[in-house]
Amino acid sequence: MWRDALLVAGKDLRIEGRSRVALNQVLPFAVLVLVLFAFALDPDRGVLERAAAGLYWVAVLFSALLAVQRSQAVESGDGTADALRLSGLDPAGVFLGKAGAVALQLLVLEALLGVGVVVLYGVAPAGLGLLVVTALAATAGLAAAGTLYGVIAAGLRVRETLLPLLLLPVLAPVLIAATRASETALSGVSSGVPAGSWLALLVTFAMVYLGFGVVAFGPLLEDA
Amino acid sequence: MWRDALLVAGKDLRIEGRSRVALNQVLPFAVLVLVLFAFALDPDRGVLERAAAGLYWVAVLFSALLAVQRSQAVESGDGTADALRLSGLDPAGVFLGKAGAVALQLLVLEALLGVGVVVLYGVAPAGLGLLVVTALAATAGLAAAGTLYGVIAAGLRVRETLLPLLLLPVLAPVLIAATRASETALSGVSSGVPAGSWLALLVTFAMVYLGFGVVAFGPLLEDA
Amino acid sequence: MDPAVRLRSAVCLLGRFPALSGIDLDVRRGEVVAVEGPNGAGKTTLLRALAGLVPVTGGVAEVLGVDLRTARRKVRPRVALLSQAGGLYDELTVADNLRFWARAAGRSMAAVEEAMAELGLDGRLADVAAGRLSTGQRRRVALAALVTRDSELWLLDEPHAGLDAAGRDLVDALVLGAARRGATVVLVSHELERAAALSVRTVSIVGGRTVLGATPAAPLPRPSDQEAAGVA
Amino acid sequence: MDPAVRLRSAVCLLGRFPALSGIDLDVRRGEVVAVEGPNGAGKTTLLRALAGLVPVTGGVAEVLGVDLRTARRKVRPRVALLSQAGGLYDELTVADNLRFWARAAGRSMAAVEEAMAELGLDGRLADVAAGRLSTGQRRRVALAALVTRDSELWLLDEPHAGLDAAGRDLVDALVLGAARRGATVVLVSHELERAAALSVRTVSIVGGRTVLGATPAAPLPRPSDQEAAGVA
Amino acid sequence: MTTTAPVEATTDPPDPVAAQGPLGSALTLALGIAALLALAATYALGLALPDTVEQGGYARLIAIHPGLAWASYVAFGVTALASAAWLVPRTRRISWDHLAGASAEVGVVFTGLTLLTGSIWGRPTWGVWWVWDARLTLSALMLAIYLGYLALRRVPSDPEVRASRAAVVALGAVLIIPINHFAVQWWRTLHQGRSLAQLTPENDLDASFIGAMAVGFLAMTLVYAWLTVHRVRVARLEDADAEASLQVAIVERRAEAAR
Ligand code: HEM
Ligand SMILES: Nc1ncnc2c1ncn2[C@@H]1O[C@H](COP(=O)(O)OP(=O)(O)OP(=O)(O)O)[C@@H](O)[C@H]1O
Ligand SMILES: Nc1ncnc2c1ncn2[C@@H]1O[C@H](COP(=O)(O)OP(=O)(O)OP(=O)(O)O)[C@@H](O)[C@H]1O
Ligand SMILES: [Mg+2]
Ligand SMILES: [Mg+2]
Repeated sequence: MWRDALLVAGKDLRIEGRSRVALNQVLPFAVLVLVLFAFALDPDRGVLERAAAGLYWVAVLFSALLAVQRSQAVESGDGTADALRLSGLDPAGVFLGKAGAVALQLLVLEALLGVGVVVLYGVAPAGLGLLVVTALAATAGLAAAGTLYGVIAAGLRVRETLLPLLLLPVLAPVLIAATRASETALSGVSSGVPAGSWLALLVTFAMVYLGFGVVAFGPLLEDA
Repeated sequence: MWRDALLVAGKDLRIEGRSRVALNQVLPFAVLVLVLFAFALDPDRGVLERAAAGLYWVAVLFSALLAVQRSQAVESGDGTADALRLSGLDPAGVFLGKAGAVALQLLVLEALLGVGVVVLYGVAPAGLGLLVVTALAATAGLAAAGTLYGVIAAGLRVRETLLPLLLLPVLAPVLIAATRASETALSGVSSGVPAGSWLALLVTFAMVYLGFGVVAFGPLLEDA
Repeated sequence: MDPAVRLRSAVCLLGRFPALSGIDLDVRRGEVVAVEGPNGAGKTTLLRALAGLVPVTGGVAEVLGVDLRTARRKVRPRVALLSQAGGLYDELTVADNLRFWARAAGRSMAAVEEAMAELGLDGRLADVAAGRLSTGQRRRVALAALVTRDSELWLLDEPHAGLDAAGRDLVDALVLGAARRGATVVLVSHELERAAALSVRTVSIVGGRTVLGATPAAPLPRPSDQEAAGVA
Repeated sequence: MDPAVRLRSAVCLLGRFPALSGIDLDVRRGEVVAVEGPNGAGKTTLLRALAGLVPVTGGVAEVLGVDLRTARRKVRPRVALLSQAGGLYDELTVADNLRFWARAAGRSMAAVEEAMAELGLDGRLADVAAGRLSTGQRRRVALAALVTRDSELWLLDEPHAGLDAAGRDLVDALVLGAARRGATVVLVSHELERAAALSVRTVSIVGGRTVLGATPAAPLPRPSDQEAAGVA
Repeated sequence: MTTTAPVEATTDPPDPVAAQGPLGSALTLALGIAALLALAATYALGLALPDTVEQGGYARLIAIHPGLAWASYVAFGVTALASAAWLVPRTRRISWDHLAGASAEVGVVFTGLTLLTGSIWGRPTWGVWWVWDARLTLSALMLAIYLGYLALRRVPSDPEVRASRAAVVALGAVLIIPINHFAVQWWRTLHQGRSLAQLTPENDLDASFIGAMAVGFLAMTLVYAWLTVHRVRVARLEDADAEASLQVAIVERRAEAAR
C-alpha cells in the first residue's frame, strides 16, 4: 500500500513538476480569491478586519477545489482509468498517493499565502504554533475528502461542474473549524479551549476521511 | 453571423437540455456558495443582512464561471475544435451563440437564486425594476467576457485551473457594480444617481466585451 | 487551372518540432493520391496543413490556388477533412451531430438523411448519443459528416481504420464516387494495397519529407513522370 | 486445468443497452483466438468483460478459473489488455509512462528498456510527452506497456490499427511470441486474413452474440468441434 | 536521391541583437547609467527629506513608493499597447509580443515592491501592515491579475497563438489601472488621495515631497525601461537560438529517412 502510495504521489508530483499548474495557476488564484472576497465584502464597512481568517480559509478552500480538479484532470486521459484498474495498484495506495500529492501542494500554497497573514497581523509565536497545527490538520482533511470526492466525479463528463457541487458542502466544516481556530491564533486570545475543540474537530475530520477513503476508494475506483 | 449565432446557441442549449448540467449542478452549486459564505461570515455578527447583495453576486459570479467552463467543456470533444474551424461558421457568430446560451442559463439561475435570497435573508426587494435591469446588464457582461476568456483557456490541457484565474478578476467589476446597484435597489434608498452610474458601468462593460469578443474571437478561435 | 495542391519543400512546426521538414507534392485537380509512411512520418500533419489548420512556416504551399503561408484560413471552408479524431459532440445524438455540421456548412437536411442511410446510421443508431458509440460507429458518423459536407478537396486520414469489412468497401466506393464527381482526394493509409487500388499514385513520406515511390531512393517526379502516373 | 475463458450465453449491459446479449466462448490455455464482427457487434465490450472491467449480468462467465459474476476484480491483475484507448498520461514522457505502469505491475525497469527498444521507442521518442505523439506512436507505447506487463491472458483490441507495415509485423511477432511462451491470446481485429493467420480459429460476433464460423447460421460448438478447431 | 530544395527561413530573420555583447547596445548602456544616476538622485533627495510629525523618518518612503507604483502602471500600460499592436494585423510583429511579456514581468516585480514598501509604510502610519483598503486591495488584485497573465504565457503552445491569447488578456487586464488610480475617490480609503491632482496653491503639501516623488517616479521609470529592454533582448536571443537549433532539428528530422 505505502509503496503504491509513493509511486502514485511521485507520478502526480512529477506531472506538476512538468506542468507547474499548482505554482503558476493555483497560487495566484488563491491570492485572487482572497482579494475578490475582500471586495465583495465591501472595504468601507470594516467587516474585513474581523473576517480575515475566514477569507484566508475561503481562499484555501477554493484552491483546494482547483488542486483536486487538477489532480483528477490528470487521470482523465483516455484509457488511464481502465489502466489504473488493471494495474494491480492497491486502491488504498492510490488514494493515499493522490491525497498526499494534493496535500503537499496545498501546504506549500498555505505557507506562501500564510506568510502574508502572519506578517500582516503580527501573530504571537504561541498563535503561530496553533496556526501551523490547524493548517496541517485542515490540509489533511481537505486533501482526503477532496481526493475521495474527486474520484466520484472523475470519469463523468461533467467533472468540472459536479465536483464543486459535491465537494464544497463536505469541506464546509473544515472551513468553519479552521477559521475559528486561526481566529483564536490571530487574536492571540489564549481562550485555548475553543480553539482546542475546533482543532479536535479538524483532526477527527481528517482522520475520518482518510480512513473512509482508504476503505471506500477500492469500490469507487474499481467499480466505476 | 446571426444565423450562425442561433445555430450554435441552439446546439449548446440542446446539449444542456440533454445533460441538464446547468439545472442539476450549477444551480445547486450557486445555492451552496450562498450558504457557505453565510457561514464563513459568521451569522452571529449580523454581517449577513448587510452583505446579502454581495453574497448573491458572488454566488452568481461563481456559477457563471462554472457555466462558462461547461460551455467550453462541451467544445473539448476530440476533433470538435478543428471541425468548428473548418465548418465555415462565422467566429463572431460562434461567439454570440455561445455567449447567448450561457447568458440564458445564467438569467434563469439568477431568477431562481434571487427568490432564494429574498427568502433566506428576508430582504424585501424594493426596486424590483432596478434589480431586473441590473441583472440583465450584469449577465450580458458575464456571458460575453466569460465566453471570450473561455476560448482563450480552451484547448489548453490546464483549462480547469487557468480559466478561473483569468476570468475572476475580469468579472470583478461586474461583481462590485452589480452588488452596489442591487444594494440600492434592496435598501430601496432611491439615491438613484449612484445606482444609475453603477448600472452605466455594467452596461458599458457588457458593450465593451461583446464588441471585443465579436472582433477578437476570430483570431482566437482560428489561430489556435 | 491551378493545381489542387502544390508544395515545395514546405516546412511545418509543431511546437519546436519540424513535423514537416520539406514536403514536395503536386496534386492535380481530380487526382486521387495515396500517402503512406511510417508512424510519425508527418502524414496527419500534412493533411492538417493542407486543410489550413496548422501554419506552414517555410517553402511554397498552395492549395486550391490559395497560398497557405499568407491565407490558410481561406482554404478551410473549401476542404473536407476526415481526421483521426471524429469531431463529434458526445452529448448530441448521431442525427443531431450530423444536422449541426450540415447546417454549419450550409448543406441540406436531405443530404444528411442520404448520408446516414448510405452509412447505415439510420434506425437505432440515429438517436444514440455519439459518446456511446463504438469506435467503428464513430468513424461511420464522421464519414457521414464528410459525405454531407462534400467538397472540391477530400483529405482522408486513415479512412479504413476501425471499420468492418463492409465499412471498408463502403469507403472505397465513397472515394471513387468523389473522384468520379471530379473531386481531388488525398488519402493517408497504412493499408498499402487498398490505397494503391484506389489511387493513381502513392506518395511516400518519411521524416517529414517526400520520398516518392516505394523506395526512398526514387527520384523526384518530372512533369512527364506525373503524366505517366496520371494515366497509369 | 480450467480453461482460460468459458462463457455460456453471457450478457453485458452498457447503460440499458445489452452490448453482449448471449456470448458463448471457450478458449483453452495457450490458444490464440481471433474475434471478428461488424462495428458495434460487441467485440470491445467482450474484451472489457473478460478483463473484469464491465460486469457480466447474465449467463456463465469464467476467466482463468475466476467467476466474473462474483469476483471479476480478481482477474484484472492477471490479464493484459490492449485497449483502443492508449491509457497514457499525456503530460508524462513515453519513458516515464512505461516506467510508471511497469512499477505498478511490479515489473523490472530492464523489461521496460527491452520493450522500448523492441518497439523502436528508444532514442528521441523516449523523452517526448505522450500527448504529442502521433496515433501510431501512441499505439506503439501502449504495446510496449503490454509487453512489459506480459501475463497469462492477452486481450488485444485491434492491435494492428494505426500501425505502419513494420508495426503490424511486429504485432504478429509479439502475439506468436506470447503464444509460444504459453500465454492465451484473444485478438479482436477487422483484418481477417492477418487475424486468421495468427489464430487457430476465428470467432464471429454479431449483435452481441457468438455466431461461430463464417455463417451466422452455424451451430454452437459441441466439445468435439472444439477439439477439431483447437488442432486445426 | 533526396529532395535537395533549400529549406527557407521559418520565422522572421534573426535580428541584430543576437550579435550584441552582454551589455547590449550603447543605447541600453546609456539607459542603464541614466537609471542608476536617477536612483542615486532619488536616494539623496529621499534622505534630504525632513521627518514629519506623524510619520517620522518613514515619510521618506514617499521618494520610492509612489514611483514604484506609477512605474508598474507604466509597465502594464506598455504591455497593453504592445498587445494591441500585435492584434492589429498591419503592425503584427512577434517582437511586440516579446515586449508585452517582458514589460509585464518587470511590472509584476514593481507591483510586488509597491506592496512591500506600502506595507512597510503602513505599519507606522496606520499601525498595521495591511488593511483591506480599496487602494491596497486593488493593488493586490493587480498583482494577481498579472500573475495570471504570466501564467497564461507560460502554458506551452504555438508562439503566435499564445501571443494572440495573451494580448486579449492584457487588454482586459489593463483596466485595473484606472480603477486603482481613482479608487481613492470612489471608495473611502485610508490611503493617500491623488495628491498631485489635489495640488493647488493653497494645498500645503510640501514642495520637497512633491519633488522627491517626481524624481523617484523618473528613476523608477528609467529602471523599468532598462530592465525591460534587456528582458526583450533575452527573448530575442532565445528566438535566434531557437532559430538556429531549428535548422539542426530539420536536418535531423530529414535524416530519419536515411534509417
Ligand atoms: C500595502 C500598502 C500600499 C499599497 C499597495 C499602495 C499602493 C499605491 C499605489 C498603487 C499608488 C499609486 C496610486 C495612483 O496614483 O494611482 C500609491 C501611491 C501613493 N501611496 Fe501608496 N500604497 C500603500 C501604502 C501606502 C502608505 C502606508 C502610504 C503613506 C501613508 C502611501 C502613500 C502613497 C502616496 C503619498 C502615494 C502617491 C499619492 C498619489 O497618488 O498622488 N501608500 N500607493
Ligand atoms: N512538440 C513536439 N515535440 C516533439 N515531437 C513532436 C511534437 N509534436 C509532434 N511531434 C512529432 O511530430 C510527428 C507528428 O506526426 P504525425 O502525427 O503527422 O504522424 P503520422 O504520419 O500521422 O503518424 P501516424 O501514422 O502514427 O498517424 C510525430 O513524430 C510526433 O512525435
Ligand atoms: N448507452 C448505450 N445506449 C445504446 N447503445 C449503446 C450504449 N452503450 C453502448 N451501446 C452500443 O453498444 C455497442 C458497443 O459495442 P462495442 O464497442 O463492443 O463494439 P465493437 O464490436 O468494439 O465495435 P467496433 O468494431 O466499432 O469497435 C455499440 O453498438 C454501441 O452503439
Ligand atoms: Mg496520423
Ligand atoms: Mg471496438
